[in-house]
Amino acid sequence: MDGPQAGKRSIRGLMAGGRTLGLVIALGVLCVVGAATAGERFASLDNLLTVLRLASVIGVVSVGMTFVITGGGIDLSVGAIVALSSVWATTLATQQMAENSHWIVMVGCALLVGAVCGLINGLLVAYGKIAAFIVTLAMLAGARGLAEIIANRRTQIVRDQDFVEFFGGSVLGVPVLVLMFALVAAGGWVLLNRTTFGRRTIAIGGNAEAARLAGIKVARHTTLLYVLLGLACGIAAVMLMARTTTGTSTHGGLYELDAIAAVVIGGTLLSGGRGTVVGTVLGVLIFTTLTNVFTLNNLDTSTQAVAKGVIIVVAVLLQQRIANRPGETHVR
Amino acid sequence: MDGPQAGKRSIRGLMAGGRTLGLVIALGVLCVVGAATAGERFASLDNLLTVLRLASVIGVVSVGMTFVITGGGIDLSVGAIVALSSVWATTLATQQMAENSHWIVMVGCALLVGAVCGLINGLLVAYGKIAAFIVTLAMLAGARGLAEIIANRRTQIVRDQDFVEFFGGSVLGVPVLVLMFALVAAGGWVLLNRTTFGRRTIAIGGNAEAARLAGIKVARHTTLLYVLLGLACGIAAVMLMARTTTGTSTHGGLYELDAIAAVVIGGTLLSGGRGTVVGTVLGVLIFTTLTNVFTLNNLDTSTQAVAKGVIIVVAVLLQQRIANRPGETHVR
Amino acid sequence: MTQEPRELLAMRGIVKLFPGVRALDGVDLGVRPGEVHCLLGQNGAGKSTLIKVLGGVHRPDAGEIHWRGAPVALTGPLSSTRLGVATIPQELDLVDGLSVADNIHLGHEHARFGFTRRGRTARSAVELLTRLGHPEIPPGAEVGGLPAAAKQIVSMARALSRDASLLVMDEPSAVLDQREVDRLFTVIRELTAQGVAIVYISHRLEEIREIGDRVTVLKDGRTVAGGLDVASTPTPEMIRLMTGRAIEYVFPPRRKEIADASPVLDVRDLALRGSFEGIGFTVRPGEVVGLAGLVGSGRSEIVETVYGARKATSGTVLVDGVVLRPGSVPAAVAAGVGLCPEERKSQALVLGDPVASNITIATLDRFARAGFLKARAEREAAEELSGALDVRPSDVDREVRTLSGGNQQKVVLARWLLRECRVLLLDEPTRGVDVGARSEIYALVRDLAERGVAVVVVSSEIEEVLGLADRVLVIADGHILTESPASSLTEHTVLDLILNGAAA
Amino acid sequence: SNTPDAPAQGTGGQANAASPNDAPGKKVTIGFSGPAADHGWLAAINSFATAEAKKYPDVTLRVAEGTNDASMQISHIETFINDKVDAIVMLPTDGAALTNVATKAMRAGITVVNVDREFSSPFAARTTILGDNYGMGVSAGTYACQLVKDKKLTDPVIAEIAGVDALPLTQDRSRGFADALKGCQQTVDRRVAAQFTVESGEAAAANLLQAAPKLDIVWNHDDDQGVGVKAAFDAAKRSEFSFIGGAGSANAMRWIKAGQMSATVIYPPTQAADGIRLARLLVQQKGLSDLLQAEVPRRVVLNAPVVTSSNVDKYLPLGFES
Ligand SMILES: Nc1ncnc2c1ncn2[C@@H]1O[C@H](COP(=O)(O)OP(=O)(O)OP(=O)(O)O)[C@@H](O)[C@H]1O
Ligand SMILES: Nc1ncnc2c1ncn2[C@@H]1O[C@H](COP(=O)(O)OP(=O)(O)OP(=O)(O)O)[C@@H](O)[C@H]1O
Ligand SMILES: [Mg+2]
Ligand SMILES: [Mg+2]
Repeated sequence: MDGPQAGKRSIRGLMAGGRTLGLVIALGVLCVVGAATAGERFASLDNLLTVLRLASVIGVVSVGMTFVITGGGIDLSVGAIVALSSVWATTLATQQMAENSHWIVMVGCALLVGAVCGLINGLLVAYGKIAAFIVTLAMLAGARGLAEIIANRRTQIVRDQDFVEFFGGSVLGVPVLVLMFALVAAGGWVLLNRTTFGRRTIAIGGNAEAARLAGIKVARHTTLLYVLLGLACGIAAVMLMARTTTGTSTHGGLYELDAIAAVVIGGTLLSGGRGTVVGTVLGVLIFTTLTNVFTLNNLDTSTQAVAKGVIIVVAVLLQQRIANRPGETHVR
Repeated sequence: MDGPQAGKRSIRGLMAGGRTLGLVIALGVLCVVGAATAGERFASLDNLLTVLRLASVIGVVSVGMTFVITGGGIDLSVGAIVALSSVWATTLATQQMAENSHWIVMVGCALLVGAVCGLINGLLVAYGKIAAFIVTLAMLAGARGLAEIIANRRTQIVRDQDFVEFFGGSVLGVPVLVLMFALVAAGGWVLLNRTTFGRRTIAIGGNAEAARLAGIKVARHTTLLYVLLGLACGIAAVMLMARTTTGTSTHGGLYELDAIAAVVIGGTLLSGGRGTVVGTVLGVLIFTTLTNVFTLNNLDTSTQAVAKGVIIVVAVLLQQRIANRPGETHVR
Repeated sequence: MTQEPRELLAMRGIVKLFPGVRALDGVDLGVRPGEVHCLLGQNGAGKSTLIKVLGGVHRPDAGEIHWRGAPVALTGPLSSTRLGVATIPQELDLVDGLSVADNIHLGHEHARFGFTRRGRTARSAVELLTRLGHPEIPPGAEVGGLPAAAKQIVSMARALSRDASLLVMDEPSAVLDQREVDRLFTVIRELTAQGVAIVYISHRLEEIREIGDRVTVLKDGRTVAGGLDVASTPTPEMIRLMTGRAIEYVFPPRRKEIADASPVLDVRDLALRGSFEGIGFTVRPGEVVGLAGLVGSGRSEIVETVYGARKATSGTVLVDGVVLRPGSVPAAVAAGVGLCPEERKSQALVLGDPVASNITIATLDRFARAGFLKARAEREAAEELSGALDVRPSDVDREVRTLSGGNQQKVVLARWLLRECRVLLLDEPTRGVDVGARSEIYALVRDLAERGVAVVVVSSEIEEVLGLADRVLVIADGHILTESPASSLTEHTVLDLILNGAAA
Repeated sequence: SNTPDAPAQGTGGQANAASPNDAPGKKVTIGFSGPAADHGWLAAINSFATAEAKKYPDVTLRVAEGTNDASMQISHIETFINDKVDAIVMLPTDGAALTNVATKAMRAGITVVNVDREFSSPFAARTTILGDNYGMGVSAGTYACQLVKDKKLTDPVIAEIAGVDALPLTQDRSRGFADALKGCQQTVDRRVAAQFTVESGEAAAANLLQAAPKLDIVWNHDDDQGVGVKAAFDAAKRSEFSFIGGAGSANAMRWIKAGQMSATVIYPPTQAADGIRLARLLVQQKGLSDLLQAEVPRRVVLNAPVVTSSNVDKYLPLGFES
């Protein structure tokens, strides 16, 4: 029995990797195209870091989104939460407090605001039993509106240079932002694949009723997922504040779409029950690299949009042929 | 056995209506608030028609969206399709052709473009087996990009006055746009509730495998759903062209969110298998009336956004209390 | 019988491969018009797969199918329906959001120009339901709100509505009680009298004895015996063909004496509005209490409420003398209560997850340190249990979705065996489980009881309740009719009690 | 385009007399980055800029994908820095948010020309070309005051249809408008906001018309959305008020000529084109030939003139097709 089974497992391994493999190939092709068309300008360390820095902010949000989607939810309010966190953390009051103590106060504020927004989302979804789509749509409107009111629609400038320098700096040549993204991604991977929390997330997303009857505290866990994503938004807000030296209600525009797109392209099931952090990271990198290659090649925006649409579809189609699991594709 | 079961049935009947009832109450409350705060200005026929006219365009799209969502899909590209249809129907070439024959050419062009976009979406989802989210996200990018290229980012003005007058006019005091919305909604209701097509849509959304076993051509039907929505987008484009006397690539901005929100608030399950056209229409009316009441009360946009968020959540919570179906709410 | 009657259906050498599994490996099946042809085989033998090939759901990798003597190619569900084959699948194929009538006619609606004819649809639905003995099921009700048994009836009505010449029933009796099975058999006899052929799958051998004309036995994807005459084949022979060994199809001996300890589970005056009331019983350690009753009598609701999955309107549940928080599953689980729910697919299994994590889902904390999983320990535990219960295939990385129905049920059982509960609530624990595994499960339950676990068993098979339980509660219409030691009851008296209500 | 007699694209620069500065010089690579061109005025900004660059054989223009996300724009600028372009012309999504990266570019020896939205640090750009949003509001307000006086309106109803409300530039415009109205003891009675799109303009205006049964003066921030605003006015057959526009599209100018609009306040879409010219001069170390000054000034604030029927002919060629 060992023979066929071992064979089976390795085939399975390959197939499970198939999706990821497809993404790696897509990214590889993209890099080859980039290097071929833009040469040195693409294949330089500087350019690599530029791509990675850009990927970091949306990447952190996407990793958080992976959890919510894997757990069977959705969050449309991430961009708004990023905006609100950034605004709250850069108000005069917060900045003054930070001045009197340490910029960590600003960071704490952003994380707290993010987490509280996530908590509200989570409570309303898990205990209020309102569809996640509606709850987070309301949060999207509410948080952005509140951000505008707080900021009085002005851009608030971060005055603490230490803050900007710390997060804008590098450690051993790696930008702090990229490091943060790497940490969040690694932490996310461990959390999803190596902990009871991750296992329960997958179970809840796969069959919430079965999870409930197996004794999992589904409502509490679901709430936690949204808090986690809220925290990720808070982190993203800090990163954005460092990157742009500002807090404004326009930060995080359309992050919801970008993050969900990265997660879904990465291979996480939109209906929940299956998630991959590695896929999400690859998804984010693909989108970011695509933009970079386009820019290096001087494509105009409209053509970029059309090309992007076509590339997404072709990439996913190819990927499916590579990772073809018969009988597993659903008409959805 | 008859006693408890009959009781159960009547309760169920009430509950099924409960959702719609909740919406009607919400709309009623909104109207009372409107009349109380803005008096005559709200409660006039003119204002009513204004609200209805505003609701018409997004309403038509939302009715179409009800079908796709009920059938277990999703479409993020509706706004982009509206834009592309409006642009294509107002190009110099199309307008010239229309001038030489009749403005019906423009209408036909818009409908055709919409239907073809829907067809592409449908084929990729149903036969290409790519997640609807990804397909229509790609279409969103692609169609808007193409619209920009075609229009060269200009606003194209409709020169045919007959066209503007026809669709801008009224029949027996009812604006043509409102009439079109009413027709689409009525047609949608009949199609969903009184035809085999509608039954099969629900079946596919509720249990695609069961539908397949029942001999339903799931892929073909799914494709048709997207074509239908594409057609609705084409109609919406015609309405927008009449309303704004223009075709531009910025038309239909964020329609995807608005339409999905109206559908979901209306009571259609985002996961498919249960849909209500009446609910969708009520959802659209609630959103439109909300904006109208806000404007009449001179609220600034940020406050509007916050209020909107809070109202959505409170309304849905209340509605759930009214239509409380124990054990049927899912943590999603 | 001088001349072999012409076969309606002949399947020869059917092979079906799934990644890593030969589900069918050369199966032959011949069905004659007007006969009840039984399919027998252990869990995972390939019965459902064969049926799905016949239904056009799966394309076979090899083999040929003849229909009324002519070769046919089944390219999809539609082509099989057109031949005149209708199926009641093992896993229900209903649409929750549609009404009973619409479900019955899905795919072949009464319509004119695409518009449904609602009156006719409802009338013909009522007709079919009446024929199945269930005129009370409202044709307009949404299927999602019906109990499992009613759904099964609807599924049957749907198959009947096709006016098929071959009707395939994949374990139709799994969710039915005695009375319902009898009604089903009446319908089957009516149909066969009209010349309709039936392919009947069941793990209950006595049913096959009762209704079957001929039997085909599958083992590991192969036909080991084709078209045996049921009447002339003794039951032990069938079991031997199926399993390759002789299994004594009996219940393990009961323990003589149950320690006079204080009860582990104490249910007091429990009520759930609209379902049941005044339910009170105790279970001592080592005791097995059975709940007998008809489908719809509220037994599932009772155990689910005890478990906290439903919130009781009144009454209390005590475990080891401590009151459980009502409506809280985690509280019950923490107190050592486990539930094998009735509907494995929707209530118990995370279908897309591997077997291993489905087994360990309720015990995760045991395999974790500070929240981090010890993957090896988890895997070993899962493998051990799946081995002990003989889950096939034995690969615990396989998605539960791809397991046969009976094997899925074993996975659910394994979950709670792993947890080492103080109280185990089993709702239809042997639904869809084959003879061999069934006796293993009985032995397991006994074994658990020996070790001091308090067990509650709900089963629609009265024989099973009587054979397994020490004490039996007979439930009807949400009330306890009687409570007596199993030894003082017979199948007949229980059935009598249930049907004639207050006979006690 | 919808009018055969519309002026050709990119007339912005050609209007000026040829200057010795136009003579080809050192090769210059200019990176240009602006917000998403999902709007007529922004599209005009883009097309004027690219057209301007094409006129100079010594200029290579790199255009980054338009975006409304500050983070994304930062990465575009970083790409330009990696690319070692000679100059960057930037219309920031948000001046403050792009200041840091602009400063980085300046430090890397790249000439940065800011267009329209000022940085928060003077070291972030060599030259700033400002369209003066506040000034635009003031111009509109001043004109409105003029109307009040001329028409002898007592207690006039003044409405404002703003653009995207979350943008600081919208706030600046509104502030300017309100400040100017104070000069004649007037206030904004009704204010709605649209999204710079035709459709949102139509919806906002339709609601506004219901909110105010009688209007005297309406200022619409943006002629792009103005097409929709006008459609709503026409559909409701309301014309009792003076309609003032903003930005100065060709459509608006034609309406002024036809008497369907009172005025519009110009907000030049040629800023980026000017930026390209200046960037080229800066890299080639030339001055502005019309100034005695040997160097390009640090700050150019464009005027926000009011176009009315009396001067529309002069401005019509500058009107952009939106
Ligand atoms: N979709 C699938 N993918 C992979 N393997 C499958 C799939 N469906 C069935 N199998 C495998 O095929 C074999 C036969 O399964 P089948 O469901 O036909 O058994 P069965 O005889 O109906 O058993 P039971 O009595 O438990 O219902 C099993 O080993 C099962 O794991
Ligand atoms: N065939 C039916 N038609 C309509 N209602 C039914 C039917 N069967 C059951 N019910 C209702 O469902 C409720 C409980 O059903 P349920 O199936 O949970 O009971 P049960 O005793 O657990 O049966 P099972 O044998 O399936 O475990 C009862 O109140 C009954 O009124
Ligand atoms: Mg089976
Ligand atoms: Mg039950």
